[in-house]
Amino acid sequence: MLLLDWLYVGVFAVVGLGMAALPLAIVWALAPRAPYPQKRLTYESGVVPFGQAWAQFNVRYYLFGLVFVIFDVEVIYLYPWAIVFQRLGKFAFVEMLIFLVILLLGLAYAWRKGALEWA
Amino acid sequence: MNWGLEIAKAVGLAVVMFTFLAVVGAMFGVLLERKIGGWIQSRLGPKHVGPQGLLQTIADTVKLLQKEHITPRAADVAIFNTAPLIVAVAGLMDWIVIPFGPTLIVRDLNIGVLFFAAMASLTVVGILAGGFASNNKYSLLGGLRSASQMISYELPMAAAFIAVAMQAGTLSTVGIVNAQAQRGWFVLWQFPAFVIFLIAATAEVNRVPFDLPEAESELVAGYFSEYTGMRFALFQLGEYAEMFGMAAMATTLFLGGWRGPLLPPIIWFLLKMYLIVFFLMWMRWTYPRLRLDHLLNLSWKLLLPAGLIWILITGFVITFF
Amino acid sequence: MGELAVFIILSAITLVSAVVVVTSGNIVRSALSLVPTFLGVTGFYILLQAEFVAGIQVLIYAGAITVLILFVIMLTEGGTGLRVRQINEQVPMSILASAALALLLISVFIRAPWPTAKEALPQYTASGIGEALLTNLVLVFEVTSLVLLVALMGAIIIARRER
Amino acid sequence: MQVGLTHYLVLSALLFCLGLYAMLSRRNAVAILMGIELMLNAANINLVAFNKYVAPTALNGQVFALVVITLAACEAGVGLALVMAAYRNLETVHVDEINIMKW
Repeated sequence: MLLLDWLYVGVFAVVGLGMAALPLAIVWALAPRAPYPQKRLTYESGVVPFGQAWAQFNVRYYLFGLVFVIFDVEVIYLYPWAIVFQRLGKFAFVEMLIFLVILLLGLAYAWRKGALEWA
Repeated sequence: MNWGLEIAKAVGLAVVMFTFLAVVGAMFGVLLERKIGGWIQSRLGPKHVGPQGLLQTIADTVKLLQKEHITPRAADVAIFNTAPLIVAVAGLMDWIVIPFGPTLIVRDLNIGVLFFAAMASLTVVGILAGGFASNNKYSLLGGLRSASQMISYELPMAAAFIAVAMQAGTLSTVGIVNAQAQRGWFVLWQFPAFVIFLIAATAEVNRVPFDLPEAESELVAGYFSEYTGMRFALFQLGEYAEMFGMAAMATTLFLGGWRGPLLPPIIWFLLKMYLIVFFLMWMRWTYPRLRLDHLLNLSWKLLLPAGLIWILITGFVITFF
Repeated sequence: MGELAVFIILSAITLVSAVVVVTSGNIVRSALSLVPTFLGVTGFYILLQAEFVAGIQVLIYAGAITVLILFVIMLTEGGTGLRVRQINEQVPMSILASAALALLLISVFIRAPWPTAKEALPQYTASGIGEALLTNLVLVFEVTSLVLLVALMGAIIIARRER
Repeated sequence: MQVGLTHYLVLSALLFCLGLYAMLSRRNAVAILMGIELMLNAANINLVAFNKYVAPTALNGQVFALVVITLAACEAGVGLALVMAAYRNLETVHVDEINIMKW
């Protein structure tokens, strides 16, 4: 049964890629191809592009990515707990309470240390 | 277990599902958006092509099919072409777990809701790839900003999923809808989770008031400023498929899926889904656009703590009552 | 018969994209080809009846860690460092070392008589993992949250400029 | 021919060695981190394979794999923080140029 479920997922992925690529193939076949240098310049609201494409170095993107990874990983333990905690009784809830309090501490730390500030 | 028959059935179902999504989701969705937008601003939406402008999006698609593909100079061609594919396929794969009726579901995965969240997180990779491959400063920055917005709103969405899974006791979407049959719709029991999910879903799909990365007043056109013709349409297809997917998931998780007194299940499901799609489109014309740091603060400092605390409250109520 | 075919397809996807990750000159291309590697490994988890681990693998690896790696690549090199040489001068030595390790491992794995159990794994393991985590593996559960907290604090201290 | 335990072990050995090759031969610190991720994935495949074929009574192998994924995420986070700090102070990400410890 499990293999059958995910067979559908695999087939959906392959057919999805095929059907998404189909219009691209049609365009590749039908559309005109007349590239001349000016047309292929990158669009910078009309101004002639200068310098390379390089984001000015700023660590805030990384900090948001980091806090996201840590809390996304915390979600791993919330999903199985959410399914079984009704059957397990009170101690499961207390265990998760400790788990969540520790992680809210992490969020408070990130908040106070300015990791969540965008400026 | 005849694998050949199963594969043939799967391919047939996939083709049917994707054409339904491409036609109803993207084409009709775009037209619906322009019509509703027009109606809200007391003007008429597209009217000239076909009766009441119904064929407008089909005309757009035919036009897109023969527009030229312009690849920017020194762009990474391989990634430049696969990025829209990733976004489109991730948007379309959400629909495997969405139940239109008691048996009208592609496959009722045992980890349905988790699969939906995983597919939503794959879109971020496609957006970053598209942003970087266009070799354009603005699309690179637009890709980074849009990706940081989407990952920030994935966590409150996951918190809403967990709160619903706690009350339903299962991750599979059909199980959640059946759980709502006995206990009443989760929009009543889990109203904060419903509000968090709607806000997070609007931000996940980059719709106003959260569409800052690709707004006109901002960085040119965000991560797809270098995409022309059909590749741009693929990005739009992925976004509209995901918007309808979010609306369908909100119906499944909170509004009792296909359950309803008289009408057949699928009519109820589509009715509720279009209600939420109308709400998402209505929000587009009524709310001003949030600045990026307000938008991120809203997610990290309000939605996520509220979601976690709501999980604790639900857990407390369920274990002790 | 079908399972072997799926196994071969999945291992082809995983190993080919892993080779691209390892040998590609363009750092962004090698970061993006991490995604098919992780999705191939997800396929193996499904074959091994670990559905929940497969879902988590897609959510965390293909969705969060790859995004973080792409963020860092774009913030540290962006468009400048791409033409720079990516491999150092230890290439022949490292090919030799990793090929020798591979041969050694494979020869051991093929010859060793692995004890295979008779019982079968339950089809859906998500609730089983939940019970295992919350009943007899509670210490693992709580210590992991401490590890997450410490990792978060450490990474923030390292990455942020001291104002 | 059923897919047995040896198939998975051979596959994860190959994936492990690819990760090892990346760690040994790449100059860019981020590429080395990617090699580490490949090696961790290879270990995960072994854990889940042993759980199915050798000890299917308890799900310890899969829980172990989840913990490995968690630690891999923490390791990637902290490792990339080091890369960012190195880039900020030394303006380079290539490990062979980071040699100020050498006198």
